[in-house]
Amino acid sequence: MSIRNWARAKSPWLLHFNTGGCNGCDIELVAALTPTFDVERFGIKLQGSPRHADILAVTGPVTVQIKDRLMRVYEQVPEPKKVVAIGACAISGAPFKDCYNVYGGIDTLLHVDAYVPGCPPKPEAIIDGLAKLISKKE
Amino acid sequence: MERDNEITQNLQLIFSNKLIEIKNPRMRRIFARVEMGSFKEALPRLISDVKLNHLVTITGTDLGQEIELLYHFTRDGSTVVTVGFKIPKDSPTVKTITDLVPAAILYEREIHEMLGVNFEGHPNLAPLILPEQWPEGIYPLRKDRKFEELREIGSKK
Amino acid sequence: MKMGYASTIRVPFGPQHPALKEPENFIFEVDGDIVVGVTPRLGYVHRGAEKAFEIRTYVQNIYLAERVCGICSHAHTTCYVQAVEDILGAQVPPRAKYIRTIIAELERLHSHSLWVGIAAHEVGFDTLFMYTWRDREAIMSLLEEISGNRVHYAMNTIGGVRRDITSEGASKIRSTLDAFEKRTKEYAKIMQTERTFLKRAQGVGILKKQDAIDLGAVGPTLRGSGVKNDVRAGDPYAAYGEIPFEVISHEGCDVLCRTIVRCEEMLQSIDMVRFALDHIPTGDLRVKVPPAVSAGEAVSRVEAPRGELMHYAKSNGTTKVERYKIRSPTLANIPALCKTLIGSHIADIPLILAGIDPCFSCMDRMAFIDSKTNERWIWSMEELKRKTVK
Amino acid sequence: MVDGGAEKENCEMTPYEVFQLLVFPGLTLLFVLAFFYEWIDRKFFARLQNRYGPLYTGPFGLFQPVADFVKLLGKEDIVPLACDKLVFALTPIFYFALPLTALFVVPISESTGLIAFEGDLIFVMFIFTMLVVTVFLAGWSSASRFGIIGGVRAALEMLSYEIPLGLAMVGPAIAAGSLSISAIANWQSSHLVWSIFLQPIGFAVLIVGLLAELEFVPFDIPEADTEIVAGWRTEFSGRKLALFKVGRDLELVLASAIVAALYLGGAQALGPIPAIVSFLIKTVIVVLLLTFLRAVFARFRIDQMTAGMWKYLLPIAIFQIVLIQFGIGR
Repeated sequence: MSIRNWARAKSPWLLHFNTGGCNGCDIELVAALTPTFDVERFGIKLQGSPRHADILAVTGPVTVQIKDRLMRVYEQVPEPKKVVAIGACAISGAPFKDCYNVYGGIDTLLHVDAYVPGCPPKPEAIIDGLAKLISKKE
Repeated sequence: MERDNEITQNLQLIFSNKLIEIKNPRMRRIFARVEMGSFKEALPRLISDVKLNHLVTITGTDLGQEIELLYHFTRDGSTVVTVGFKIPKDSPTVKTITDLVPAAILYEREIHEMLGVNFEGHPNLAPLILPEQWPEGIYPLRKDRKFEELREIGSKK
Repeated sequence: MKMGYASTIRVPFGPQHPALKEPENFIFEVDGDIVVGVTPRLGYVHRGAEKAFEIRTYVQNIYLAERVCGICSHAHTTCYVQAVEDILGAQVPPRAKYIRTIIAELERLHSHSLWVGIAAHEVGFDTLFMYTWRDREAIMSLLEEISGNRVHYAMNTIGGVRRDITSEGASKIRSTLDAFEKRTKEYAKIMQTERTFLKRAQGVGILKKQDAIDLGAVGPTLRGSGVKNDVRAGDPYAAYGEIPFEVISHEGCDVLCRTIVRCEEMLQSIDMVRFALDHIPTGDLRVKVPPAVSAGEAVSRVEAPRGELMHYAKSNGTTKVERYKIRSPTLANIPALCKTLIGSHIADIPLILAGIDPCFSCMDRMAFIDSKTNERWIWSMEELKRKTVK
Repeated sequence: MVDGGAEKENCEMTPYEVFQLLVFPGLTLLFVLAFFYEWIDRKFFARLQNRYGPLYTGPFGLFQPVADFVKLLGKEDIVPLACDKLVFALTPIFYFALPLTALFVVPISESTGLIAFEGDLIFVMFIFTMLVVTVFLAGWSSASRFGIIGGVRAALEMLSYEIPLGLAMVGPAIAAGSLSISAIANWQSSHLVWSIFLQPIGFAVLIVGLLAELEFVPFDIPEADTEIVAGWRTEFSGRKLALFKVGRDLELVLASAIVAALYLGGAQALGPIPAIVSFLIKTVIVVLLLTFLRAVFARFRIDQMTAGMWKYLLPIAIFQIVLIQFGIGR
């Protein structure tokens, strides 16, 4: 159904979840909403509730404490959903990889659709990652 | 510099024979080590006479057989006075100072969780920052466990 | 735990919540619209950094110290390298001190303007959020030009600084700051005159002077309650001894006052950077330092944008640190935060939370159980999970 | 009046009426208007914030609301375990249907609405109240903390702005001496004066009341996203959320149509300009005004809002009615 895929590509709503990161990636993600980068041009809106979201943007190495909440929020996002791992911590745990309280990397817990490398990735990199994710064929 | 000397004399006066050593490595930094029991009695005078009104934090270090507690105070935001004492590792109990310094309620809880020191009289020593499923009795900042072992315990959950 | 239909309902706030950039879970005991009890359950950002410090060499630790917090990363690295230089007794060249101070003040600018945007967003004033963050991009691109990265600048190393500020770099800084100063003055005026924002910020989250001192608050939260206490003045480090500035404080004790303190600090930082650029001495950038650090201990303090940041280092002569303790400003503000939250409306929670400009990722060492209600309860794992955002 | 030739007992609908009902001033036009006004609202709001707003979905991002709607239709529709299933399913449908029914009463393409009877102004006021009741039920039935708090706040908010809103709508009716919106519109066109000039205070009170009705920023307390996640909408997803979204847009169309009909002379042909075009121009101006107010203010707290409405808005509305009694607004 091309109209449905067109609609999904044109209005990807984002839910941001920080699993213990240093919030460098979070301020870059929020910076992407502001006039200099303005992701609303692509229809991307930051949503408050997991129920309204299509893409789960996760930043930070998964600390042991937040693992259950992450899984819980992941289950609350309705299908069809995608997961973006933003930042080196989300991809592999970066400097905190071998700490005792960190799972290191989102893909140990969830199926990740797109990785945005960088510590922190610049807003342009995050937008580029999202654009590639949206145009990726199922 | 003269303020540091004045504080040093004050400390020597308050702790007198209980003072193990005192050093002033650079400007506005004073480190004093005292015997175990003497700190709590001297605290009211420390706050009133030496005017150490702001407790920056409490640092706990595992020295093998003993645990060293360092209380970092500042005197109106400039000189940092650190008073420390050692407690035996097998029975690490200390009296709390939250009755005199309410700000210490947080720092004592971290030391309790990370090093296993329990503070008598502390209003609420519930678990804090370690994940809920962290097993009792394992204190990450103690040196008796190798780093990889800790990693195992953490990620097993 | 008493589970009967209590007159109050417990509202979980986090760990995933649009108002919080970071995962923190505050469970509020709410009676009608008034908060009667607050139970912060932190630990979501506890990555065990202090243990990680002990297994890395001193140079690797710079990389780790920087990633403790994204917004005040330069403050953490400055504090770390100063602690190690203290133990070593290394003499940092004056030019490096000036560059450290300039970068620290630029970071304070971008951190405070970020905060002004977030505070406006908390009360639904999105236009001001968009404008402040648009102008903040100028500072971010400035920092990117000097250090190569927008957030983690990696400017510091043990014994000095890794990059220089060239003359055209300095002129670019001056021109950007001139434009930024005009915008900041206007936003400061808006924040103090716009009626709807005033209604939400004035008289909200009162922290009296004596409470602030007793509970050990630091930074703009403390200075907003009338206490003149700033590490840059009391215990000057880097080049702060030579740069004239006076501590800003206001008697208002509410969120609006903290906003004014932060806006004025921004204007003051701009003047400090200009002064530092005019008086920057020439000379080399760093001094050679041995990898192994002799046995010793040091306490180093820095005025991070959120308040007094303290690092304690204890070395044992090897190339690895014996014990490293970080006490971040947000941790000191949490007891004061809980005191101001009691008795506030639900709708005020995000603004009061934002009032102390929490940076949980630096702080995450501590939880604080405060319940003024008579009975005391301890959350078991299941109850906590059920109570979080369903 | 429904012009259907001679009075018919069995009053079955002529094809023209069916066309009128379903296509022209009826459903499809209202749907198109709903999406169009949401587009204007988002673009103007973005422009005020020095941003572009939706740009790449169709020309100038015109189809962005359509894309959002269609995407939401295609999403999984999660029904929480603890929620009240029936009410949870019905409230989106009510929230979508109510503004539609009210819009048949308002004159859009000709000087009279599709259905016009004496007292349809009261009918529209009733619809506004029912909307808030639906919102409350939606929040209550979703059984999540944030839903309940959002629903309770919406109900509390209604108590404060309902009376000034009602008074502001009754003002022009008293001046025109009739309770039918179409009659009020015709009165304005026949007297060649718009009520906005006669009763400017009433117009201001109506705008503020509608801001509260539409939950725009100064009063968007029920779904304040930074405090209670997404307020009463938190638990809705998929088709239900799509219906809520379109319902909200239709409410915007209804609000602007009411303002146009009561204060700006309704859909009357101004010389060469046909009725429908004059209606569009007036409603677009009202939507721009509402968006401007939305961009300029911060959000009130619930107690400040109720206090402000009772202490300031209500006396002003009553003062306006008193003015009309003394013949100033005639």
